[in-house]
Amino acid sequence: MAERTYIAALREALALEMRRDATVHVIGEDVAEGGPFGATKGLAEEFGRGRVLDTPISEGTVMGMATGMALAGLRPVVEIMFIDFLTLAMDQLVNQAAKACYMSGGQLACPLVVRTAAGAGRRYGAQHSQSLEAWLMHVPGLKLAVPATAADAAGLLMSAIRDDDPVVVVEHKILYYRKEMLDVLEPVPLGRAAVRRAGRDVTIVATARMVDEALAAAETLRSDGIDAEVIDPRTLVPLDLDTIVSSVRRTRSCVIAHEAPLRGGIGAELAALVQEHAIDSLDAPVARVGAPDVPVPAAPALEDAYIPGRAAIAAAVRGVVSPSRR
Amino acid sequence: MAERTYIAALREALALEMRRDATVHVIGEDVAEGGPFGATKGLAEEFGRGRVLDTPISEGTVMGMATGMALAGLRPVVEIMFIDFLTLAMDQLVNQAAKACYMSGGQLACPLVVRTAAGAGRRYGAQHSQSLEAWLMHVPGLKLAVPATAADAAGLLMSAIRDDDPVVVVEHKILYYRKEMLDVLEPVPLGRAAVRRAGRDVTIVATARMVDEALAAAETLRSDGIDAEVIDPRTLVPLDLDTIVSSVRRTRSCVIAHEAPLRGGIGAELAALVQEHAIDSLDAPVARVGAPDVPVPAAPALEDAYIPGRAAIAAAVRGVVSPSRR
Amino acid sequence: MTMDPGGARRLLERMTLIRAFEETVQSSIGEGGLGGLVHLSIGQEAVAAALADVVQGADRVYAGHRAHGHALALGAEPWRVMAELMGKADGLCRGKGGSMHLVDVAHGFFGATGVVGGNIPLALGTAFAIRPRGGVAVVVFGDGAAQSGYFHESLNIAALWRLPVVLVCENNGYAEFTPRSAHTVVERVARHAETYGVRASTVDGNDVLAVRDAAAASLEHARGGAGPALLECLTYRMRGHYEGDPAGYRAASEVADWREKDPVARFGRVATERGWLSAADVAAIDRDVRAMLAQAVDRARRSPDPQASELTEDVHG
Amino acid sequence: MTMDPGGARRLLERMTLIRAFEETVQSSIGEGGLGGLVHLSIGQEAVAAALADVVQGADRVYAGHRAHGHALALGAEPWRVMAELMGKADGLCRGKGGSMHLVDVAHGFFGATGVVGGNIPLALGTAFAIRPRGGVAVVVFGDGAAQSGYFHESLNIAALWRLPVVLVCENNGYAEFTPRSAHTVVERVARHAETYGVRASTVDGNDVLAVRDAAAASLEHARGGAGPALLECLTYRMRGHYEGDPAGYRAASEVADWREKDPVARFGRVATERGWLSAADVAAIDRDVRAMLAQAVDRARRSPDPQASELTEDVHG
Ligand SMILES: Cc1ncc(C[n+]2csc(CCOP(=O)(O)OP(=O)(O)O)c2C)c(N)n1
Ligand SMILES: Cc1ncc(C[n+]2csc(CCOP(=O)(O)OP(=O)(O)O)c2C)c(N)n1
Ligand SMILES: [Mg+2]
Ligand SMILES: [Mg+2]
Repeated sequence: MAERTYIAALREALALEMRRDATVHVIGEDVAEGGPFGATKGLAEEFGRGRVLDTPISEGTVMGMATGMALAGLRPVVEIMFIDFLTLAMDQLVNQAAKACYMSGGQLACPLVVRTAAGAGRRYGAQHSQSLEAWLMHVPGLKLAVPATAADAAGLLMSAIRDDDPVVVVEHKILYYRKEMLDVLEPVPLGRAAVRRAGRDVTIVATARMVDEALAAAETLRSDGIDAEVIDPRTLVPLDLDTIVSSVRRTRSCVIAHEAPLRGGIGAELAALVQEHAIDSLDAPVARVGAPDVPVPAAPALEDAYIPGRAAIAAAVRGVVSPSRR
Repeated sequence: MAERTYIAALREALALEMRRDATVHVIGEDVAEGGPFGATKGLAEEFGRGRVLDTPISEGTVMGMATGMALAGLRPVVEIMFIDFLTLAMDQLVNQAAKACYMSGGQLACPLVVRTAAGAGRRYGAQHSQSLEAWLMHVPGLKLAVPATAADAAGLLMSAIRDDDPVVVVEHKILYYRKEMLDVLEPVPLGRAAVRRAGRDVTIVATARMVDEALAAAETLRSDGIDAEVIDPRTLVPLDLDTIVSSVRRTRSCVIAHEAPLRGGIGAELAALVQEHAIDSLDAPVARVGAPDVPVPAAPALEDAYIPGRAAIAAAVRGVVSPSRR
Repeated sequence: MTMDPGGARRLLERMTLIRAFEETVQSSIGEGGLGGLVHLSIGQEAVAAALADVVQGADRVYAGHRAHGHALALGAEPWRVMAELMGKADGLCRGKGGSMHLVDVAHGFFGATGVVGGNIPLALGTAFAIRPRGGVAVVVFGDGAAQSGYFHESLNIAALWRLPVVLVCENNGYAEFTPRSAHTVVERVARHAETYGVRASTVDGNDVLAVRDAAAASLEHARGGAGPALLECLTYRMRGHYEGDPAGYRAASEVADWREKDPVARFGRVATERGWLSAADVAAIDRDVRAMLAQAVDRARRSPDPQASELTEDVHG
Repeated sequence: MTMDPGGARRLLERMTLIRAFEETVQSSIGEGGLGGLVHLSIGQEAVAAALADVVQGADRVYAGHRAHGHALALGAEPWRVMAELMGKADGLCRGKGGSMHLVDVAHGFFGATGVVGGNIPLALGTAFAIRPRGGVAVVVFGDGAAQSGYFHESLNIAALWRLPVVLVCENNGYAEFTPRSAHTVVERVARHAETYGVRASTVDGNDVLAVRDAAAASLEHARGGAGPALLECLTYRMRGHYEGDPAGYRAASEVADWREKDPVARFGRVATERGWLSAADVAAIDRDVRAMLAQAVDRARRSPDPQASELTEDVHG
C-alpha cells in the first residue's frame, strides 16, 4: 500500500482523467505552475499548455469560459484557488452553468467541474478561510461534493469529471496534507454516504474536516459509554439521506457537524431533513455543531476558538444521548 | 387613511430618509430614471444627481464603491435591480462590507444598505426570478430584511438606513404593486417578528410573498377546524426566534413557507431552530413548503406550478396538525 | 462581399421576418401567455440578418436579452420561437427558457442570455472548444455590456489566447433608460480593442451590407487564426427598452431621425436600385413573410401548455 | 518636488523601516504565531515610502495583500503591525485581520485587502465620500489586478465621475508564479488609462524620488478636480510571492539584475551624493531603525493573545 496525501490523490485523479479523456482540460490561476497547494503540479508538463490553461486574475470570466467550453463538449476542471473567490464567479456558475440544461429544455449539457479550497485553520484571515458550501447546496442544477479523505478527494473528482452536470468539489485546505494508505484511485459515486464508524447510540453526520474530529470525539465518547456512529455524506447534492435516516432510526439521536458558521449552514438542511424523516425516533432534538456566526479571525488563538472540533462535537453528543442509553 | 403600494412606500421611505440625513445616497443602474419598478422615481429631481447616482452596468464595482462610501461615513443605498445579479456583487458584499468591521477590530463601520428585487411570478425566466436570501443569512456580518407589506418595506428600509451595519433588504417584485391602507411611514425595528394572524392549532412561519399565501391558507383551514397562527419574521438576521418558538410551544406544530427552492433554503434554518428549541412540544415534524429544486421556468403553466402557494401550505398544515386538535 | 438577387432576397426576407415577428409580439403582448420581460429589436434587424449570412456550420452564436432576431435569422422556426415566448410545450426550449433564454442548438444558436455581458465569457470558452474544428464563436451584446468587467476581462483573454471569437456590439446608444454618455466617457466601444491590438471596426449597423462585409471580414480574421475581432454596429431601437417602457427619456426628434434610417426599408430601396429585386419582389417578400408568420403564430397558440411533470425535468443533463 | 536633508531622512527612514520590518518577518516566520499567508515587499519599499510623503490628512489609502509597507509608511506603529501579524491582542486590528487585512484608521489607512483588485472600487467610493472635504483616495494594487474586471469597471466610473482617486499599480512583473506576459498582451498597465483620457504615468518604482514626484503630481491632479490619475511603478519583489514560495519560476539573472536596483541602497547613495545625508547618517538610520524594531518585536511578542470573548465581538459596528 502506498501512502498518499489528499492533494497528491487529487493530482493523480486529474492526471488519470486527462489521460483517459482528451476533452478534460484544467483551467485556473497559476495551474501550470501547480497552484499554491500543488494540486495541478506536473500536469502542464505531461499534457501541455493546451490542456492546462493558466488564466489571468479574472475569476468571473474564467468561470464563464469554462462553462462555454463545457457547453461545447469539453470537460473543463476549473480551479478557484480559494472558495472565497467563488464570490466573483457566482453569476456564471449559478446563472449560466447550473441553469443551461434546464433553460434550454435539455438541449445543452454542462459537464463542468469546479475545484476550490475551503476552510480555516491556516491563519489566512477572513477572506481566505471561508466554507461556503451551503450556498451551493441551494442552487438547483449544481451537484456538490465535500471530500474528507484522499480516496474520496480523488474518487469524487473522477466521478465529477465523468458526470454530465456541473459539479463543485469543495476541498478542505487543512486536509490537503492529510495522509492515508491508498493504492488504487477509483471513482466514488456521487450520492453515496460513507459510514466512517459504526455505532449504536448516536449518529454524528460530519463533513470535510469535521469527519476526523467526529471520529476523535467518538473515541472520547467511549469512556462515557457512548458508542457513536459517524457518517460522512461525501456529497451534499445528491444526498444519501437514507443512510443518515436509517442510522438515526437506530441510534435515536443525531449531531451534525460542519465547519461553516451555523446560521444557514448545511447543518440546517440536514437537521431539517432528519427531524422530518425521523422525529418519532428522536430522543432529543437534532443538535448542530458549527462555527459561530462571525468572520474567520486571523489570530491563532481566535481561529482555534472559531473552528469547531472534537470537544464541541462530544459535548453536543452528550447533550442529545439520553442517559438511559449510556 | 391613504392607500399605498409597496413600491410607493419604498420610494417614500427613501425620500424621507434622504431628507432627514444628507449622508444618505442612492446608487444603482437607472435609479435616476426611477428604475424599472419605479422605486427611486422622483428622487433625482428632489435630491439631485449628486445624491442619486446612476451607474454603468458594473454591479461588482458598484457594490464596492457603495461599501467604500459607507466606510468613509456616508449611508449609501445600493439598488441591485434583480437579486439574480447580486451574484456579480457577492465578493464586495461578503468579503468587504460584511467583514470590514470585524477584520479591522472595530475600527471601521459599514452602514451600507442593499435593496434588491427577488421572486418569481412575472414570467421573467430563470435569471430574473430567484430568491437567494438563504445565501445572505449565512454571511456573518450582514443583516437581512424580507418585507412582506408596504408598511414593512418602508419601515425596515428606514431602520436599515439608520443601522450602522450592512443590511440587505430583499424586496419581492410581485408585492411591489400590492396595496394597503397606510398613513404614516415609520421605522420598523430589525429583529421583531409580526404575528399576522393569531391562532391556536399550528404556527405557520412565512416570509415575503408567502405571508399572504399563508393567510389565505389559514382562511381555508378554518373549514378544516384548524386555527392557524401566521408569523412573519420580517428580518431573518436578526431573527426573532422567541416569537416563533413560543408560538410553536402553544400550537404544537409548525409549517415554514418560503418561495425559494427547499434545499438549503431559509426554511432549513428555521426548521432546525424550531425543532432544537421546541421538539418536546411538537406533535409532528416541522414541515417546510418551498419551490422544487429546479431553476425558475418561464412558461406561465410551469412558473405557476413552481411557486408554492396557499394550497401547498394548507396541505402541509393538514399533514402536521394532529386530528385531535381539529 | 458580392451580392446577387438570391442573396439580397435572403437578407431582406430575414430582416422582414424579424421585423414582422417583433411587431407581432408587440401587438399581441398580454395575450395567450405572451408576457414577461420582452426586448424587441425593431430597428436593429440588419445586424442579425447580416451575421446569419456569414456564420458557418461549425460556428456558434450567443446573444443577449434582445435576441429574438438572432434566433430567427439563424434559422430557428418562427412558430417555435413564438411558442417559447408564449411558454408553450412546443417552444424552442419547451417553454422553460422564455424570451431572454432562447436556445437552438440545431442552428448553432447557443443562446440568449439575460445577464448583460455574461455571454461574452461563454463565447470565449466555446471558441476555445470549437477552434480545432475550424469554428468561430460569435457573441452579440449591447453597448451597456461594454462597461461590464466581463467585456474587459474577456477582451484581454481573447487577445492573449488568440481565440477565434467575434465580439459584436449592437451599439444603440442606450442601456435601459440611460444614454451611453452617462455610462462612459468612451464614445466608441471599438476603442477598447486598440489597447489589446485586437482587430476592430465600427459600421453603420442599419446598413445590412456594411454589417455583412465587416462581419465576414471579422469572422475570416478569427477563423484564420489571427485572433479575436470586435465589430461595433451603430444602430437604434425604435421601441422602448422592453415592452412597457414608454421611453420618455429620448427626444422625439432623435427617434424621428432614426426612423429615416430604417434598415429594412433602406435595404428594400437599395436592392431595387441595384436591380437585385423588383419593387414587386420587395412587396411580395413582406406579404409572404407576414402570411407565413400569421400561420406560425396560430400554430404556436395551438401548442399546449407544458405538462406539470416538465417542471422537474431537464434539471440535470 | 524639492528635497532637503529632513525630507531625505524621512524617506530613507521609512524605506529602511519597511525593509527591516519585512526582513524580521521573514526570519521569524513560524515563531510566536507569525504565520499565515505573508507577502513581503522587500524590493518594493520605494512606492510606499514615496506615497506616504505626499498623502495628506484628508486622504485615505487602500492597499492589497502586500501591504505591510504601506501601513508602516503611513505611520502605523511597528509593534502593533507586528502584533497583528502575530495575532496578538494589541494588534492593529486586535488580531482579527492579520497580514492581509491591516487597517489603521487613525493614519488614514483604510486598509489592506486579500481579494486582488477588490480594493479599487472601495477607493472609488471613498473618493466620492471625501471629495467635499478635499480628500483624495489612493489605492495600491499589483499588475495582476489590472486584468480583473474591477480595474476596468473602476477606471470607467472614476473617469466618468471625475473622482479624486489615484490608482497606483506596483507592477512587479509577476502575479503569483506567472509573468505578466502570460496574463496579458498589454505591456504597460498605464496604457489602459488612455482609453478613458485618464492621466497616467509610468515611473521607475525603485527610484523613490521619481515615485514621489509622480505621486505628488497625480494627487494634485486628482485633488484639483481634474479626475482620477493612474500611476504605474515598475518594480520587483526580491522574495517569493509569499513566504514559502521558492520562486523557481524566475531566472537567477533576473533576480540579480534587480538586486542591483535595490531602492533602499540606491536612495542611500543618492542622498549622500546630493549631500542630503552623510554616510554616517545613512548607517545610523539603519542602526537606529533596527534597534527600534527589535524593541517593537519584543513588545509585540509580549502582547497577550486576544481573549476568547473577542471572537464574537466587532461583528457589528
Ligand atoms: C448584469 C445585469 N445587470 C443589469 C441588468 C438589467 N438590464 C437589462 S438590459 C440592460 C441594459 C442593457 O443595455 P445594452 O447592453 O446597451 O443592450 P440594449 O438593451 O441596448 O440592447 C440592463 C441594465 C441585466 N440584465 N444584467
Ligand atoms: C480575486 C483573487 N484571485 C486570486 C487571488 C490569489 N492571489 C493572491 S496574490 C495573487 C497575485 C497578485 O498579483 P499582483 O496583483 O501582481 O500583486 P503582487 O503579488 O505581484 O504584488 C493572486 C492570484 C486573490 N488573492 N484574489
Ligand atoms: Mg444599448
Ligand atoms: Mg505583481
